[in-house]
Amino acid sequence: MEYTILILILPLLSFLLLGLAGKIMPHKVAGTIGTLTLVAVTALSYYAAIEYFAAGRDASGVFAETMPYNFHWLPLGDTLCIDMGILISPISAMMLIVISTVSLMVHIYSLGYMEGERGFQRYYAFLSLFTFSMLGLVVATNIFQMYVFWELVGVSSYLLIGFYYTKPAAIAASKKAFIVTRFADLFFLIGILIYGYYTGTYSFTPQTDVLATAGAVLPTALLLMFIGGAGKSAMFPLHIWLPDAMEGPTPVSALIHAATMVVAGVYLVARMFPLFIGYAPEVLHIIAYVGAFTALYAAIVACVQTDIKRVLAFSTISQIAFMMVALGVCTSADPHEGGLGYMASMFHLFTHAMFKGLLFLGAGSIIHAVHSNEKSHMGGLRKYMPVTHITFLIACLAIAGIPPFSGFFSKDEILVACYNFSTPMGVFMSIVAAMTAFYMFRLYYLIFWGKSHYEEQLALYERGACDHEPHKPHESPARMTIPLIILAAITCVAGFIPFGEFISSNGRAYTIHIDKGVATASIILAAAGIALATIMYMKGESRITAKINQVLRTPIKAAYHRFYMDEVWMFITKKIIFKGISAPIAWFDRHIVDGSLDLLAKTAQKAGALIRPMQSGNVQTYSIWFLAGVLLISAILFFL
Amino acid sequence: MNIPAEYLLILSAVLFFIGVFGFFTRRNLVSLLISTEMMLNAVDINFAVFNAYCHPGHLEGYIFSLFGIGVAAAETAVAIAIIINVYRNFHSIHIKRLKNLKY
Amino acid sequence: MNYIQFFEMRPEVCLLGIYLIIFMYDLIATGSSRRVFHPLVCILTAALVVLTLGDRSHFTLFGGMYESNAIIVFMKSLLSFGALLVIMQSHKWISNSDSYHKQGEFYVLLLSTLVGMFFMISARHFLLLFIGIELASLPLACLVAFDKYRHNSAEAGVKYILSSMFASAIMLYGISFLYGTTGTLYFEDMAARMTGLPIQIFALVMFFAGMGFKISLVPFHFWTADSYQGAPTSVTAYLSVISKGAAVFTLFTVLTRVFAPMTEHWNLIICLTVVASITAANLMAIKQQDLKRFMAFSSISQAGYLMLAVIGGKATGMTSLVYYLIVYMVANMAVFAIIESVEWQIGAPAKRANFNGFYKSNPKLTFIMTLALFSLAGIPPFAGFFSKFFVFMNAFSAGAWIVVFIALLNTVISLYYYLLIVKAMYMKESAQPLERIKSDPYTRISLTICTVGIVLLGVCSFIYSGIDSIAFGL
Amino acid sequence: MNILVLFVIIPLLMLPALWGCRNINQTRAVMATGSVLLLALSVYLTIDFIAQRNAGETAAMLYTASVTWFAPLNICFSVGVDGISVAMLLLSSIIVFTGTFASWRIKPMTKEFFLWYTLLSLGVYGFFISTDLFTMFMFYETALIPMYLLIGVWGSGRKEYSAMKLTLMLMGGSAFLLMGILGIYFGSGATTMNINEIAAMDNIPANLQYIFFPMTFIGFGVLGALFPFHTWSPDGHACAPTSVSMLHAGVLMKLGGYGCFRVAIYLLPQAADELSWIFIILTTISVVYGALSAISQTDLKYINAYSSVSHCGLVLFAILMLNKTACTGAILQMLSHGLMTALFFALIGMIYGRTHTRDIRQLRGLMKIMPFLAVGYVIAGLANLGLPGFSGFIAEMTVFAGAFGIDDPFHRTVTIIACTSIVITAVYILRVVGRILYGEPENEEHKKLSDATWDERFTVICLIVCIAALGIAPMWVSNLINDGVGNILGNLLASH
Amino acid sequence: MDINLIIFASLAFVMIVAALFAVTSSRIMRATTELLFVLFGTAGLYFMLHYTFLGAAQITVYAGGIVVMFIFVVLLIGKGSVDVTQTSLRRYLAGTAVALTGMVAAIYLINTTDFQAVNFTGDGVEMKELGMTLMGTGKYDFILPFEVMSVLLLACTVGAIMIARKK
Repeated sequence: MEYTILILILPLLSFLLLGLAGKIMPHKVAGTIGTLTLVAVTALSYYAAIEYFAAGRDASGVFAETMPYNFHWLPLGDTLCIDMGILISPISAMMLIVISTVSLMVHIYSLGYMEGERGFQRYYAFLSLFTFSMLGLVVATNIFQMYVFWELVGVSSYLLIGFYYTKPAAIAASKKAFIVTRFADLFFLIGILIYGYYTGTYSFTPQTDVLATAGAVLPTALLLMFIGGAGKSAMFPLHIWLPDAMEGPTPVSALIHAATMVVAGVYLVARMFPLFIGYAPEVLHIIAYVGAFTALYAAIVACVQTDIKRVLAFSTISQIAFMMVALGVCTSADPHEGGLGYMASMFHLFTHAMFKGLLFLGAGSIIHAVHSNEKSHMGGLRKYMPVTHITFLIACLAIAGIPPFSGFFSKDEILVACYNFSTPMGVFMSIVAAMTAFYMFRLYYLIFWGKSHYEEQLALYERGACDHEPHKPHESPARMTIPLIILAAITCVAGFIPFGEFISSNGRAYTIHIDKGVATASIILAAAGIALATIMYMKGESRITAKINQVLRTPIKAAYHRFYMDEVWMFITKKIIFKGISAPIAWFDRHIVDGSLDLLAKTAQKAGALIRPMQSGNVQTYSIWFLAGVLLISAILFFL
Repeated sequence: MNIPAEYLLILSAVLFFIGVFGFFTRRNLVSLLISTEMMLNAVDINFAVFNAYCHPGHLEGYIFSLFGIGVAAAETAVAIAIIINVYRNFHSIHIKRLKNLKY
Repeated sequence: MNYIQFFEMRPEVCLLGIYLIIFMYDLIATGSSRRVFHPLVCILTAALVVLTLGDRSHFTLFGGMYESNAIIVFMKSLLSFGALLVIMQSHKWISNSDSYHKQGEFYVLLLSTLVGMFFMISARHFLLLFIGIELASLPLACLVAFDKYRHNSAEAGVKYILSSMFASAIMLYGISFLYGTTGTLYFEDMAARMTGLPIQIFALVMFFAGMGFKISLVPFHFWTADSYQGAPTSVTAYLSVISKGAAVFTLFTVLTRVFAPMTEHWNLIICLTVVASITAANLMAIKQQDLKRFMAFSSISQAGYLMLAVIGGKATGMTSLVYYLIVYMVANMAVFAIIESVEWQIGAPAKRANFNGFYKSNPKLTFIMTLALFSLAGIPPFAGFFSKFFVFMNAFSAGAWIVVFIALLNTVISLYYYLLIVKAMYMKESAQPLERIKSDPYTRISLTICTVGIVLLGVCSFIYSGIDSIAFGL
Repeated sequence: MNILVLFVIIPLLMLPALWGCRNINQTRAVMATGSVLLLALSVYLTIDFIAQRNAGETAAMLYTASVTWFAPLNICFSVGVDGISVAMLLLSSIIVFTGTFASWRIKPMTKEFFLWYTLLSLGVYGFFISTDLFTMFMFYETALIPMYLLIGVWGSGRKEYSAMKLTLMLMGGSAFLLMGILGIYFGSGATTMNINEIAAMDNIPANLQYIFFPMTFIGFGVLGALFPFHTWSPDGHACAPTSVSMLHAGVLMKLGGYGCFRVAIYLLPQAADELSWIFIILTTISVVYGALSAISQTDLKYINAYSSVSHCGLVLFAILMLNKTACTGAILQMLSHGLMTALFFALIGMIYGRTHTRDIRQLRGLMKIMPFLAVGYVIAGLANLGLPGFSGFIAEMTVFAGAFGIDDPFHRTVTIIACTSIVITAVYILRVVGRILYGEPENEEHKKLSDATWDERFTVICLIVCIAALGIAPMWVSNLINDGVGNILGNLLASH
Repeated sequence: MDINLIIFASLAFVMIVAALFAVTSSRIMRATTELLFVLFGTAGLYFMLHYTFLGAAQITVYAGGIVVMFIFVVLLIGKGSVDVTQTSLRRYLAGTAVALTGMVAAIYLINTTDFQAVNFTGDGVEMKELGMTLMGTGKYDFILPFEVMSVLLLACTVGAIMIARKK
């Protein structure tokens, strides 16, 4: 499978080409280059995945990992070495498909969405860079390669979030995203260092005997790595960057902050799953609890946000938390014995990538139409944007877990895994799932139903109360709707993929079967959520809604402000780090460290001034000193 | 002669340091010069005494004294010339006046 | 009565011959023939440098009172060379109307001191040494007071002569005790009878003080600043380099020849005075505005570094001492030549502020000045670096670690004040910048020699090796 | 003729050539020729060195030659290189080369500028090729002093104060250093000042090592911006002209690290082993403290200077870990920091040359005004914060991996503390990037400014290419320096 | 009681008293005269040591030459020759202290040192011996210092004249 190298090289070349020569290219050419590259990458990815899975299982009944490339990149001492290479395994093949698909959709979509934007070529260059990095991450042959691409992903995300570099919010958001994830990466790095030191390798599959001796520190290492993953995957409290990251162009949000980069953390845990399950099951449970809390937190916050992309962002956090929970609740490597969560998580990752990508692209389409992110500028759009409306609805149904859409299947597996772990966990996650349905449909209604903001404005304009004619929402061009339709189609059918056949915790085939009880319960809960949303938001904001808002004023306000996590972040950065640590250190440096040197210089000057009077100009004084010197030296010689 | 050598040496030491004292405390350049002469004179006594009492075999101390007198004369001549020059410039040979150069 | 011995003292005889020629010429020559006086003196002195260098054999004369060997001969040649530089640089000053009629005296006095120094460093008997020292310092007093109608010169002269007499008296007093306890004034005999009595130690200190006065070591240095500042610039240059160099060399000889049994004691004295000299002089130098006064303090601190070479009294020390002297000579002479040029330009003592913006008008002089100052500060690749390094090596090998360390820290301060001048020349702006200085050919030649020396002395190691091959130690 | 000597001879010939130049074009021609020659020479040296190594040459130093200089004092002019010096020579030539172009339009007194600049580079080259303590020290000081004039005359801001401070502090450091060198020479009782021979004897008594190791280390450490002797660096860098900042931060500060490694660690292994903890604490402070200070600076050069403190602290930190990986990392970090910081200073200089301010509060939206420089700045920033693909990453990773290879709580703790610097670095880099490059230009004056000229573009591109080359293909450099590191740590590791 | 001792004691007394007057008298002329007493006293000591030539030289050179020069300069300068104002008290005290310390140290050292004085023979020095010593070239002969001395005197003469003469 040597051709897989092209999967990495093509986007890189595209990035270099667009990055270096982009300035002199017309927009169309740049867009075409980027998109065509992605088409090729996608084709190669699919081909690789198909070839890989078609090759069948080996004697032990698993899909053998293959490593078409692996070379020493940087030696770290005599034994350790950072390798670079390509590793094809079931999950990486799956990720190749996810990434290339969503990325291709985003590339196509952006042709329309970003049309005429300043820096169009740069945009495509960054997209290529991101795709390269993300693909490199998933095919990493070892943890350090993963870290290398992990960082690259972080940077490309930074560049893309800050794409509108003249917008202060975008600048702040990009900075925040980078720094928060970087902070998490620090732990990742330390984890890697511990891991590398004790296992003597950075490979994912160290020697068993080494592992036995390193066993004691492995949980620490893995926990630290998880913190790194939590940063990228926006687990509480490191999630704060993700909502802000919506300042980037919407297709970027779709690609990075919904489908691919944010699941890197999940992928990391999945990658290291054999080690987690074998040596650090307790860390997995920590992951589960963190995930569960994050899921709930994000769901609550999502219920009250007004910016549609923010809602989607929190929903993403919540859904990724689902995946984390699914991984965390695993208690063994056997899918039949408590290892179901692994498969469920990967499955959800797959389906979520599709429908969340769809949701973001849909949202992009809407924003493209109304030029605003705020729900107050929307409402009643279903008439104007039918394709967007339908595809958005499909995605909402999928995320809410309504069969036969893909989300139902994957979420169901997660819930089953949770119930297998413990009933409270199952119940808890079911409730979160219901909330998912609620806030997604709240969003849906607010956008597509209710009073049309455009019509209100038009009325105002006709009455002369408003001096410019409002912009009429319109359906997006085909370049944007076609990706929507494709993703919607995938969303519809993806649930029926026999996912367990390809991916499972121990690599052996696992047949998905739906737990009737859990499925029923979850459907009922989802329906209840949808119903509540329908009541509250279908016809604009009803009285009940107002009442509820009135009663729950304080919690809603808190939730709207995301429980003041950002204020805490600001406090930590601005007040503690900046004012509390950095500024005093800078002062200390200038005034104490440097000051003491200046003091030294001053002392010399002072001492000079002090001995100056000795040179009084009087010969007699000189002679007194002369003789005194003689006597003093003699005294020293005698008495020493 | 049975005067112990130490007596002579102490006498010369006293003279020497009286000269030193004068050099330290006088205010007039000529007085300073006088004090120096006294010091040099004391040194000459030392040489002569050492030669006579301790090492009479050769005339080293003796000759040293002799040359010491000559050198003192030469020094005095130069010093007096310079003092005269100072007087021409400053119209005083008071040491207090010589304070242009200091610190 | 072997009077033929006189003619074996070739350097002295040549010098005295030249001395007489000049003396006679001064008496005879009148009118236009006086105009060639200066070149004549220059040529004669240059000839002296060469003639002196000839005889390198080791011999003693007059019953061991006079000694000559290769390093002594070299040293004499070096001193003559320094005198040559001084004479060349003095051209402008000595041919101006105030001093023109005293030209002959200047040369005679200068050469007299040179005679004194020759005997100083060749002396192996305290009487000869003493007369040499006096001969080296009394005419110098006249030279310091040479500008008779300048207050400062007169004041400097009187301070110098009085201090000098006081110091001589103290030194003589010390010598008298040495004589008293050993019964001889010959170096070798005295060393053999040296027993380390307390009074001998006292005498050692007194003798050291007397020499320390000439070298201007703290606390025997106080006359230095005043005399340097007041003296005519050429004389200051002479005082700071040649007179000092001869004195250090003599001190080295006496300490190693006579006081060898008391090495520990004089090592300690040197350590104390070196630390005091370098530190005090550096601290004082920081605030100086008048360049000559500033150079006085600089020379005190340089004397401290010079004395580092004496510590231990080893042959390497002797080598590094002589080497240091050469290097110090060229650098210091360059600085003084430039100071003198500036003084002539402004007609007043040169202050540091006069050098503001010097680079703009006189790039070449600035460049030479920079090199010279860097060399003084011990910055590579200029010669001063090498000489400093070698004296440090010597002192370190003698175990004086702390002294070396203090001296090293002091190089920072010294660098600071040398850089102050560099800063003035390159970075400061001046309201009335100096005009372009047109140097006379003598100064130019001497500056060229100095510059070549500054650049090449360090790099050309054969000089050091050559000195080393003839150096002697304890 | 030994090829290494050319590194000294070429600048030496350039000096009189520059002195004789009559106009700016001649000066430029001399500089361009000289720096290209040096660059070519170092590239050739690198290739040839690698070829020789591949051919199985195992001697610790290659191209060795020795000419007795001061025979009575056992001082020789000995040259020789191992992989580390080859790498440093290459770095120096690159920086000198790019620095030449960065100061292509320097005014006034172009000739004099380049004269001192060449003297400075002479010192640097000489230092790296020397294997004799004396010549090493000589070149070390030769490299220091031209800084005074270069900053004082052609600098900006409080240039005189800064130049003086820098010079005096570095000279103070070299006072310690000289003590150390003398201590090594006399302590070993050697009849040579050749580093390799002294190391081979390895007989400096322990009690002397305890005295002279700190001296030597501090001596070099001052130049390596060791806390608390680093304060010359912010002021000095801030006031220096562009190419001088480049050369200083890029190469001169490396003299410190290189010297610590080549002299202090190599020759005084026992004390290095025993006393390293003191300096590890200091360097750890340097690393974090420098980065934290950088956060609240408002002057671009100060930010970068503090960043240099942090990065150079990491170099010393890594050296003190005394294991092969970390020390390899230290060398990589030197190379990497040299290139990155040179790039940074070049860019800052170019920006300053246009806007006449380096205050980040007054700069805004440069991405729109001067996209080339801004993009260069972003790349430099990303390289600085350790983005994979650029040199910073591999260096830092090697350092951390090496430092982590020592299994005791103290080393672990300091390593983790030092690791945090990568986050802090991100903070100050992004703060600046966000502040000055992004956003809408506010100052009307700035809107009229032009983007980079050809010589500036050339400088920036050269450096970026080097940084990326090192970052993408670290293997060859790592192999290049590996043998040298192993050799230097040989005495130390043997004693364990 | 030896007659010599009495002579010595009286000489010493005169010398010390004269010396003290010489360094304290406020009139220079008087001080010069007191110096003359000291110098004569010294000559007397030399005579006691049977160093007659030395004593003669002392009288002629010192008393006859130097003191005359002093008197000359004092007369030349005239009213400036009065040493009235005392030095500052601090310097006075410091000077006294240092001089006293020095004296005490010197006397103590002289007293504690055994100079191995052989018996004083009182032979005196014959003029011929002196002449041979001054003119001889061997060890313990002093022709060389003698010749150098001549250069010194010449140089000092030249210098002194140069300084002292008017234009």
